[in-house]
Amino acid sequence: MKVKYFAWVRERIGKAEETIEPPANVRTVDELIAWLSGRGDGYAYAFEKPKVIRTAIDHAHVKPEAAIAGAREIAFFPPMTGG
Amino acid sequence: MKVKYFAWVRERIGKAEETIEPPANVRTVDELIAWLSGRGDGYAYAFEKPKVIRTAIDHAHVKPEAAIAGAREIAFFPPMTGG
Amino acid sequence: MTVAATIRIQQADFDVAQEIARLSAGRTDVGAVVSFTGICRGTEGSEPIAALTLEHYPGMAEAEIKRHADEAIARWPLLGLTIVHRFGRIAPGENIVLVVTTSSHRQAAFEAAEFLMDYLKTNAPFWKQEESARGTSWIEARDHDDAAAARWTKS
Amino acid sequence: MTVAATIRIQQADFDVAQEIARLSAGRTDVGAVVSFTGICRGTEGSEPIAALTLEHYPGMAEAEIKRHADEAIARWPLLGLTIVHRFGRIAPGENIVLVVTTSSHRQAAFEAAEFLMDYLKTNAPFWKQEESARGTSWIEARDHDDAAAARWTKS
Repeated sequence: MKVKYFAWVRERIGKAEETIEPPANVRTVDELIAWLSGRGDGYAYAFEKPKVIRTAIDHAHVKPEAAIAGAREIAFFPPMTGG
Repeated sequence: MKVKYFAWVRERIGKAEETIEPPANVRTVDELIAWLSGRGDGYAYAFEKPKVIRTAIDHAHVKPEAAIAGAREIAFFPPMTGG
Repeated sequence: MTVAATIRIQQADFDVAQEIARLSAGRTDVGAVVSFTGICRGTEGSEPIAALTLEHYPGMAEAEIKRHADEAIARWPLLGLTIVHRFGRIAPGENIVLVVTTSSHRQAAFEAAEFLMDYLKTNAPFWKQEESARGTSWIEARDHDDAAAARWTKS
Repeated sequence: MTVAATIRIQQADFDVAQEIARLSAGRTDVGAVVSFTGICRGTEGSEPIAALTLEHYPGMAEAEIKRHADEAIARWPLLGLTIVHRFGRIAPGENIVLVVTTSSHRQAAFEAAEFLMDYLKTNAPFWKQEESARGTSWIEARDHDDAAAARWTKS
Protein backbone atom coordinates (compact mmCIF):
# COMPACT_ATOMS: atom_id res chain seq x y z
CA MET A 1 0.00 0.00 0.00
CA LYS A 2 1.00 3.61 -0.59
CA VAL A 3 1.84 5.72 2.47
CA LYS A 4 2.11 9.52 2.51
CA TYR A 5 3.62 11.81 5.11
CA PHE A 6 2.99 15.53 5.56
CA ALA A 7 4.48 18.50 7.43
CA TRP A 8 6.85 17.54 10.27
CA VAL A 9 6.00 13.86 9.93
CA ARG A 10 7.35 14.09 6.38
CA GLU A 11 10.41 16.05 7.51
CA ARG A 12 11.28 13.62 10.31
CA ILE A 13 10.90 10.54 8.13
CA GLY A 14 12.72 12.26 5.31
CA LYS A 15 10.36 11.32 2.53
CA ALA A 16 6.93 12.35 1.29
CA GLU A 17 5.68 8.92 0.28
CA GLU A 18 6.62 5.31 -0.11
CA THR A 19 5.11 1.91 -0.79
CA ILE A 20 5.09 -0.52 2.13
CA GLU A 21 4.10 -4.11 2.73
CA PRO A 22 3.36 -4.53 6.42
CA PRO A 23 3.01 -8.10 7.77
CA ALA A 24 -0.43 -9.64 8.05
CA ASN A 25 -0.64 -9.15 11.84
CA VAL A 26 -0.64 -5.32 11.32
CA ARG A 27 -4.38 -4.74 11.08
CA THR A 28 -5.14 -1.25 12.39
CA VAL A 29 -3.79 2.27 12.07
CA ASP A 30 -2.40 1.97 15.60
CA GLU A 31 -0.57 -1.21 14.72
CA LEU A 32 0.74 0.28 11.48
CA ILE A 33 2.17 3.26 13.39
CA ALA A 34 3.91 0.90 15.82
CA TRP A 35 5.29 -1.15 12.94
CA LEU A 36 6.49 1.95 11.05
CA SER A 37 8.16 3.27 14.22
CA GLY A 38 10.46 0.24 14.15
CA ARG A 39 11.76 1.04 10.66
CA GLY A 40 14.43 3.53 11.73
CA ASP A 41 15.27 6.59 13.79
CA GLY A 42 13.38 9.03 11.55
CA TYR A 43 10.22 6.94 11.85
CA ALA A 44 10.65 6.55 15.60
CA TYR A 45 11.04 10.34 15.92
CA ALA A 46 8.02 11.07 13.68
CA PHE A 47 5.79 8.70 15.62
CA GLU A 48 7.23 9.29 19.11
CA LYS A 49 3.87 10.65 20.31
CA PRO A 50 1.36 8.46 18.43
CA LYS A 51 -1.63 10.24 19.98
CA VAL A 52 -0.69 13.46 18.18
CA ILE A 53 -0.60 11.80 14.78
CA ARG A 54 -3.65 12.10 12.52
CA THR A 55 -4.37 9.51 9.89
CA ALA A 56 -6.37 9.43 6.68
CA ILE A 57 -7.26 6.38 4.65
CA ASP A 58 -8.12 7.05 1.01
CA HIS A 59 -8.59 10.78 1.71
CA ALA A 60 -10.88 10.42 4.73
CA HIS A 61 -9.96 11.00 8.39
CA VAL A 62 -9.92 7.78 10.41
CA LYS A 63 -9.41 6.85 14.06
CA PRO A 64 -6.37 4.93 15.39
CA GLU A 65 -8.43 1.76 15.75
CA ALA A 66 -9.54 1.82 12.09
CA ALA A 67 -8.74 -1.26 10.04
CA ILE A 68 -6.25 -0.79 7.21
CA ALA A 69 -7.43 -3.72 5.13
CA GLY A 70 -8.21 -2.68 1.57
CA ALA A 71 -6.64 0.76 1.91
CA ARG A 72 -5.02 2.12 -1.25
CA GLU A 73 -3.42 5.17 0.37
CA ILE A 74 -2.73 5.89 4.03
CA ALA A 75 -1.50 9.32 5.12
CA PHE A 76 0.05 10.40 8.43
CA PHE A 77 0.29 14.03 9.48
CA PRO A 78 0.20 16.42 12.46
CA PRO A 79 -3.03 18.19 13.55
CA MET A 80 -4.12 20.48 10.73
CA THR A 81 -3.53 24.22 10.79
CA GLY A 82 -5.24 25.48 7.64
CA GLY A 83 -7.86 28.16 7.27
CA MET B 1 -41.33 70.89 21.43
CA LYS B 2 -40.66 69.50 17.99
CA VAL B 3 -42.37 66.26 17.01
CA LYS B 4 -41.42 64.07 14.05
CA TYR B 5 -43.32 61.22 12.40
CA PHE B 6 -41.94 58.49 10.16
CA ALA B 7 -43.21 55.79 7.78
CA TRP B 8 -46.92 54.98 8.14
CA VAL B 9 -47.25 57.16 11.25
CA ARG B 10 -46.17 60.09 9.05
CA GLU B 11 -48.54 59.04 6.26
CA ARG B 12 -51.54 58.67 8.55
CA ILE B 13 -50.99 62.00 10.29
CA GLY B 14 -50.22 63.64 6.96
CA LYS B 15 -47.14 65.54 8.02
CA ALA B 16 -43.49 64.77 8.77
CA GLU B 17 -43.06 67.18 11.66
CA GLU B 18 -44.67 69.90 13.69
CA THR B 19 -44.20 71.94 16.83
CA ILE B 20 -46.59 71.20 19.68
CA GLU B 21 -47.28 72.56 23.13
CA PRO B 22 -48.97 69.85 25.17
CA PRO B 23 -50.58 70.86 28.49
CA ALA B 24 -48.58 70.50 31.69
CA ASN B 25 -50.42 67.32 32.77
CA VAL B 26 -48.95 65.45 29.77
CA ARG B 27 -45.79 64.13 31.36
CA THR B 28 -44.86 60.82 29.68
CA VAL B 29 -44.62 59.41 26.17
CA ASP B 30 -47.79 57.40 26.86
CA GLU B 31 -49.67 60.49 27.85
CA LEU B 32 -48.35 62.43 24.86
CA ILE B 33 -49.56 59.69 22.51
CA ALA B 34 -53.01 59.81 24.13
CA TRP B 35 -53.08 63.59 23.85
CA LEU B 36 -51.95 63.57 20.19
CA SER B 37 -54.62 60.93 19.38
CA GLY B 38 -57.27 63.50 20.29
CA ARG B 39 -56.06 66.03 17.74
CA GLY B 40 -57.89 64.57 14.73
CA ASP B 41 -58.76 61.50 12.71
CA GLY B 42 -55.27 61.13 11.21
CA TYR B 43 -53.71 61.16 14.65
CA ALA B 44 -56.28 58.74 16.03
CA TYR B 45 -55.58 56.38 13.11
CA ALA B 46 -51.77 56.67 13.48
CA PHE B 47 -51.92 55.92 17.20
CA GLU B 48 -54.83 53.44 17.18
CA LYS B 49 -52.51 50.71 18.52
CA PRO B 50 -50.25 52.62 20.89
CA LYS B 51 -48.28 49.49 21.83
CA VAL B 52 -46.98 49.19 18.27
CA ILE B 53 -45.62 52.76 18.25
CA ARG B 54 -41.91 53.28 18.94
CA THR B 55 -40.70 56.57 20.37
CA ALA B 56 -37.36 58.37 20.41
CA ILE B 57 -36.48 61.43 22.48
CA ASP B 58 -33.55 63.44 21.17
CA HIS B 59 -32.45 60.56 18.91
CA ALA B 60 -32.52 57.81 21.56
CA HIS B 61 -35.11 55.05 21.89
CA VAL B 62 -37.32 55.47 24.99
CA LYS B 63 -40.07 53.46 26.67
CA PRO B 64 -43.72 54.54 26.84
CA GLU B 65 -43.35 55.53 30.49
CA ALA B 66 -40.39 57.87 29.78
CA ALA B 67 -40.80 61.48 30.90
CA ILE B 68 -40.95 64.06 28.12
CA ALA B 69 -39.76 67.00 30.25
CA GLY B 70 -36.80 68.77 28.65
CA ALA B 71 -37.14 66.93 25.30
CA ARG B 72 -36.18 69.01 22.28
CA GLU B 73 -37.36 66.49 19.67
CA ILE B 74 -39.72 63.56 20.03
CA ALA B 75 -40.22 61.12 17.17
CA PHE B 76 -42.92 58.50 16.66
CA PHE B 77 -42.58 55.63 14.22
CA PRO B 78 -43.47 51.98 13.55
CA PRO B 79 -41.09 49.12 14.45
CA MET B 80 -37.96 49.52 12.38
CA THR B 81 -37.27 47.43 9.29
CA GLY B 82 -33.79 48.51 8.25
CA GLY B 83 -30.74 46.39 7.62
CA MET C 1 -5.12 51.16 19.82
CA THR C 2 -8.40 52.98 19.44
CA VAL C 3 -10.53 51.81 16.55
CA ALA C 4 -12.81 54.37 14.94
CA ALA C 5 -15.85 53.05 13.13
CA THR C 6 -16.68 54.47 9.72
CA ILE C 7 -20.43 55.01 9.45
CA ARG C 8 -22.12 56.31 6.32
CA ILE C 9 -25.80 56.75 5.57
CA GLN C 10 -26.18 57.54 1.92
CA GLN C 11 -28.42 57.32 -1.12
CA ALA C 12 -25.56 56.23 -3.40
CA ASP C 13 -24.45 52.64 -3.83
CA PHE C 14 -21.30 51.37 -2.14
CA ASP C 15 -18.41 49.21 -3.37
CA VAL C 16 -17.85 46.17 -1.14
CA ALA C 17 -14.33 45.56 -2.46
CA GLN C 18 -13.29 49.15 -1.82
CA GLU C 19 -14.62 49.05 1.74
CA ILE C 20 -12.85 45.75 2.46
CA ALA C 21 -9.61 47.14 0.99
CA ARG C 22 -9.82 50.29 3.11
CA LEU C 23 -9.77 48.16 6.28
CA SER C 24 -7.17 45.61 5.22
CA ALA C 25 -4.88 46.81 2.41
CA GLY C 26 -1.27 47.21 3.46
CA ARG C 27 -1.87 45.93 6.99
CA THR C 28 -0.20 42.95 8.59
CA ASP C 29 -2.19 42.95 11.86
CA VAL C 30 -5.51 42.01 10.26
CA GLY C 31 -6.00 38.23 10.14
CA ALA C 32 -9.74 38.10 9.49
CA VAL C 33 -12.12 40.20 7.41
CA VAL C 34 -15.86 39.55 7.49
CA SER C 35 -18.22 41.38 5.17
CA PHE C 36 -21.99 41.26 5.19
CA THR C 37 -23.89 42.71 2.25
CA GLY C 38 -27.66 43.00 2.40
CA ILE C 39 -29.26 43.05 -1.05
CA CYS C 40 -32.78 43.95 -2.17
CA ARG C 41 -34.56 40.77 -3.20
CA GLY C 42 -37.10 40.57 -6.01
CA THR C 43 -39.78 39.12 -3.74
CA GLU C 44 -41.17 39.88 -0.30
CA GLY C 45 -42.86 36.79 1.08
CA SER C 46 -43.88 35.17 -2.19
CA GLU C 47 -44.88 38.33 -4.01
CA PRO C 48 -42.71 39.97 -6.69
CA ILE C 49 -41.73 43.54 -5.87
CA ALA C 50 -40.64 46.34 -8.20
CA ALA C 51 -38.51 48.17 -5.63
CA LEU C 52 -38.04 49.08 -1.99
CA THR C 53 -37.97 52.63 -0.72
CA LEU C 54 -36.07 53.15 2.51
CA GLU C 55 -37.04 56.03 4.74
CA HIS C 56 -34.78 56.94 7.63
CA TYR C 57 -34.55 59.37 10.53
CA PRO C 58 -31.54 61.59 9.78
CA GLY C 59 -29.52 62.34 12.87
CA MET C 60 -30.94 59.50 14.91
CA ALA C 61 -29.88 56.88 12.35
CA GLU C 62 -26.25 58.00 12.63
CA ALA C 63 -26.45 58.24 16.44
CA GLU C 64 -28.03 54.82 16.83
CA ILE C 65 -25.58 53.08 14.51
CA LYS C 66 -22.67 54.87 16.20
CA ARG C 67 -23.88 53.63 19.59
CA HIS C 68 -23.92 50.02 18.42
CA ALA C 69 -20.60 50.39 16.61
CA ASP C 70 -19.04 51.66 19.84
CA GLU C 71 -20.56 48.74 21.72
CA ALA C 72 -19.14 46.27 19.20
CA ILE C 73 -15.69 47.89 19.54
CA ALA C 74 -15.94 47.60 23.32
CA ARG C 75 -17.06 43.94 23.22
CA TRP C 76 -14.76 42.49 20.57
CA PRO C 77 -11.07 43.09 19.77
CA LEU C 78 -11.76 44.69 16.39
CA LEU C 79 -9.14 46.36 14.23
CA GLY C 80 -11.64 48.09 11.96
CA LEU C 81 -15.36 48.52 11.39
CA THR C 82 -17.33 50.03 8.53
CA ILE C 83 -21.11 50.33 8.27
CA VAL C 84 -22.87 51.75 5.23
CA HIS C 85 -26.66 51.93 5.04
CA ARG C 86 -28.46 53.26 1.98
CA PHE C 87 -31.79 55.09 1.85
CA GLY C 88 -34.14 56.05 -0.98
CA ARG C 89 -35.43 53.84 -3.78
CA ILE C 90 -33.57 50.57 -4.25
CA ALA C 91 -34.33 48.07 -7.02
CA PRO C 92 -34.07 44.26 -6.70
CA GLY C 93 -30.45 43.15 -6.94
CA GLU C 94 -29.13 46.44 -5.56
CA ASN C 95 -27.19 46.76 -2.31
CA ILE C 96 -28.95 47.99 0.84
CA VAL C 97 -26.50 47.65 3.71
CA LEU C 98 -22.87 46.75 4.33
CA VAL C 99 -21.00 45.77 7.48
CA VAL C 100 -17.27 45.05 7.35
CA THR C 101 -15.34 43.98 10.45
CA THR C 102 -11.64 43.19 10.79
CA SER C 103 -9.78 41.56 13.64
CA SER C 104 -6.68 39.46 14.31
CA HIS C 105 -8.85 36.37 14.63
CA ARG C 106 -12.00 35.19 12.96
CA GLN C 107 -14.39 34.79 15.88
CA ALA C 108 -14.38 38.48 16.85
CA ALA C 109 -14.91 39.55 13.24
CA PHE C 110 -17.83 37.13 12.73
CA GLU C 111 -19.57 37.86 16.03
CA ALA C 112 -19.29 41.64 15.75
CA ALA C 113 -20.69 41.60 12.20
CA GLU C 114 -23.64 39.45 13.27
CA PHE C 115 -24.29 41.59 16.34
CA LEU C 116 -24.31 44.75 14.23
CA MET C 117 -26.63 43.30 11.60
CA ASP C 118 -29.06 42.06 14.26
CA TYR C 119 -29.17 45.53 15.78
CA LEU C 120 -29.42 47.35 12.48
CA LYS C 121 -32.49 45.23 11.68
CA THR C 122 -34.30 46.04 14.89
CA ASN C 123 -32.91 49.32 16.28
CA ALA C 124 -31.70 51.52 13.44
CA PRO C 125 -34.47 53.94 12.43
CA PHE C 126 -35.05 52.82 8.86
CA TRP C 127 -38.34 51.72 7.34
CA LYS C 128 -38.83 49.77 4.15
CA GLN C 129 -41.75 50.36 1.83
CA GLU C 130 -42.32 47.93 -1.02
CA GLU C 131 -43.70 48.64 -4.47
CA SER C 132 -45.57 45.81 -6.11
CA ALA C 133 -48.44 45.25 -8.51
CA ARG C 134 -50.78 45.87 -5.56
CA GLY C 135 -49.34 49.35 -4.91
CA THR C 136 -47.06 50.39 -2.08
CA SER C 137 -47.05 49.06 1.47
CA TRP C 138 -44.81 49.20 4.52
CA ILE C 139 -42.93 46.04 5.35
CA GLU C 140 -43.73 44.71 8.81
CA ALA C 141 -41.07 44.01 11.41
CA ARG C 142 -40.39 40.33 11.98
CA ASP C 143 -40.49 38.78 15.43
CA HIS C 144 -37.46 36.63 14.72
CA ASP C 145 -35.37 39.74 14.10
CA ASP C 146 -36.20 40.88 17.63
CA ALA C 147 -35.23 37.44 18.92
CA ALA C 148 -31.95 37.59 16.99
CA ALA C 149 -31.10 40.97 18.53
CA ALA C 150 -32.08 39.83 22.03
CA ARG C 151 -29.47 37.05 22.06
CA TRP C 152 -26.71 39.69 22.39
CA THR C 153 -28.12 41.18 25.57
CA LYS C 154 -25.99 40.40 28.59
CA SER C 155 -28.00 38.53 31.18
CA MET D 1 -32.81 24.21 -6.55
CA THR D 2 -29.52 22.42 -6.14
CA VAL D 3 -26.64 24.60 -5.08
CA ALA D 4 -23.20 23.58 -6.29
CA ALA D 5 -20.27 24.75 -4.19
CA THR D 6 -17.26 26.18 -5.99
CA ILE D 7 -14.07 24.88 -4.36
CA ARG D 8 -10.62 25.91 -5.46
CA ILE D 9 -7.24 25.05 -3.96
CA GLN D 10 -4.61 27.17 -5.62
CA GLN D 11 -1.26 28.85 -5.27
CA ALA D 12 -2.47 32.09 -6.90
CA ASP D 13 -4.17 34.88 -5.02
CA PHE D 14 -7.95 35.38 -5.26
CA ASP D 15 -10.11 38.46 -5.75
CA VAL D 16 -12.76 38.79 -3.03
CA ALA D 17 -14.86 41.25 -5.05
CA GLN D 18 -14.91 38.96 -8.08
CA GLU D 19 -15.94 35.95 -5.98
CA ILE D 20 -18.74 37.93 -4.30
CA ALA D 21 -19.93 39.22 -7.67
CA ARG D 22 -19.99 35.70 -9.15
CA LEU D 23 -22.50 34.63 -6.48
CA SER D 24 -24.67 37.74 -6.44
CA ALA D 25 -24.43 39.82 -9.63
CA GLY D 26 -27.65 39.94 -11.62
CA ARG D 27 -29.58 37.88 -9.09
CA THR D 28 -32.70 38.97 -7.25
CA ASP D 29 -33.07 35.95 -4.96
CA VAL D 30 -29.92 36.67 -2.92
CA GLY D 31 -30.66 38.84 0.10
CA ALA D 32 -27.49 38.24 2.11
CA VAL D 33 -23.85 37.79 1.17
CA VAL D 34 -21.26 36.94 3.80
CA SER D 35 -17.56 36.84 2.98
CA PHE D 36 -14.73 35.74 5.21
CA THR D 37 -11.17 36.45 4.18
CA GLY D 38 -8.29 35.01 6.17
CA ILE D 39 -5.10 37.02 5.81
CA CYS D 40 -1.49 36.21 6.75
CA ARG D 41 -0.54 38.32 9.76
CA GLY D 42 2.92 39.71 10.36
CA THR D 43 3.22 38.05 13.75
CA GLU D 44 2.56 34.61 15.21
CA GLY D 45 2.12 34.90 18.95
CA SER D 46 4.25 37.97 19.60
CA GLU D 47 7.03 37.13 17.16
CA PRO D 48 7.41 38.82 13.75
CA ILE D 49 7.29 36.40 10.83
CA ALA D 50 8.64 36.79 7.31
CA ALA D 51 6.14 34.47 5.67
CA LEU D 52 3.99 31.38 5.99
CA THR D 53 4.33 28.35 3.78
CA LEU D 54 1.20 26.24 3.46
CA GLU D 55 1.57 22.57 2.68
CA HIS D 56 -1.53 20.58 1.74
CA TYR D 57 -2.59 17.07 0.83
CA PRO D 58 -3.75 17.24 -2.79
CA GLY D 59 -6.82 15.14 -3.40
CA MET D 60 -7.78 14.87 0.24
CA ALA D 61 -7.96 18.66 0.66
CA GLU D 62 -10.51 18.91 -2.13
CA ALA D 63 -12.45 15.88 -0.84
CA GLU D 64 -12.53 17.13 2.74
CA ILE D 65 -13.62 20.65 1.80
CA LYS D 66 -16.24 19.25 -0.58
CA ARG D 67 -17.64 17.08 2.22
CA HIS D 68 -18.07 20.08 4.51
CA ALA D 69 -19.44 22.25 1.72
CA ASP D 70 -22.07 19.60 1.02
CA GLU D 71 -22.91 19.45 4.72
CA ALA D 72 -23.32 23.24 4.84
CA ILE D 73 -25.62 23.10 1.80
CA ALA D 74 -27.69 20.38 3.51
CA ARG D 75 -27.92 22.27 6.82
CA TRP D 76 -28.62 25.84 5.65
CA PRO D 77 -30.78 27.22 2.82
CA LEU D 78 -27.84 28.56 0.83
CA LEU D 79 -28.07 29.99 -2.67
CA GLY D 80 -24.33 29.88 -3.32
CA LEU D 81 -21.05 28.90 -1.73
CA THR D 82 -17.45 29.49 -2.74
CA ILE D 83 -14.34 28.33 -0.91
CA VAL D 84 -10.82 29.18 -2.05
CA HIS D 85 -7.78 28.02 -0.08
CA ARG D 86 -4.24 28.95 -1.12
CA PHE D 87 -1.08 26.92 -0.64
CA GLY D 88 2.62 27.71 -1.01
CA ARG D 89 4.52 30.70 0.35
CA ILE D 90 2.34 33.56 1.55
CA ALA D 91 3.72 36.87 2.85
CA PRO D 92 2.15 38.97 5.64
CA GLY D 93 -0.80 40.96 4.33
CA GLU D 94 -1.58 38.38 1.63
CA ASN D 95 -4.80 36.39 1.43
CA ILE D 96 -4.87 32.77 2.64
CA VAL D 97 -8.48 31.63 2.52
CA LEU D 98 -11.88 32.84 1.35
CA VAL D 99 -15.39 31.67 2.12
CA VAL D 100 -18.39 33.35 0.48
CA THR D 101 -21.94 32.29 1.28
CA THR D 102 -25.19 33.64 -0.12
CA SER D 103 -28.74 33.10 1.04
CA SER D 104 -32.14 34.81 1.08
CA HIS D 105 -31.63 35.73 4.72
CA ARG D 106 -28.64 36.67 6.79
CA GLN D 107 -28.62 33.99 9.48
CA ALA D 108 -28.02 31.10 7.08
CA ALA D 109 -25.23 32.98 5.31
CA PHE D 110 -23.48 33.87 8.58
CA GLU D 111 -23.80 30.46 10.19
CA ALA D 112 -22.68 28.51 7.15
CA ALA D 113 -19.60 30.74 6.71
CA GLU D 114 -18.63 30.28 10.37
CA PHE D 115 -19.22 26.54 10.23
CA LEU D 116 -17.02 26.22 7.16
CA MET D 117 -14.21 28.30 8.62
CA ASP D 118 -14.27 26.31 11.86
CA TYR D 119 -13.98 23.07 9.89
CA LEU D 120 -11.33 24.37 7.52
CA LYS D 121 -9.20 25.27 10.55
CA THR D 122 -9.41 21.83 12.12
CA ASN D 123 -10.24 19.28 9.40
CA ALA D 124 -8.86 20.45 6.08
CA PRO D 125 -5.41 18.89 5.48
CA PHE D 126 -3.30 22.05 5.38
CA TRP D 127 -0.25 22.78 7.54
CA LYS D 128 1.32 26.16 8.13
CA GLN D 129 5.05 26.61 8.52
CA GLU D 130 6.33 30.00 9.63
CA GLU D 131 9.58 31.70 8.67
CA SER D 132 11.05 34.01 11.27
CA ALA D 133 14.45 35.24 12.47
CA ARG D 134 14.73 31.94 14.36
CA GLY D 135 14.35 29.88 11.20
CA THR D 136 11.32 27.85 10.14
CA SER D 137 8.89 26.01 12.37
CA TRP D 138 5.50 24.35 12.08
CA ILE D 139 2.60 26.21 13.66
CA GLU D 140 0.83 24.18 16.30
CA ALA D 141 -2.89 23.51 16.24
CA ARG D 142 -4.87 25.46 18.80
CA ASP D 143 -7.27 23.81 21.22
CA HIS D 144 -9.83 26.55 20.84
CA ASP D 145 -10.10 25.83 17.11
CA ASP D 146 -11.14 22.28 17.99
CA ALA D 147 -13.68 23.68 20.45
CA ALA D 148 -15.02 26.05 17.78
CA ALA D 149 -15.49 23.16 15.35
CA ALA D 150 -17.09 20.94 17.98
CA ARG D 151 -19.97 23.37 18.56
CA TRP D 152 -21.44 22.44 15.16
CA THR D 153 -21.72 18.74 15.97
CA LYS D 154 -25.30 17.65 16.42
CA SER D 155 -25.82 16.21 19.87
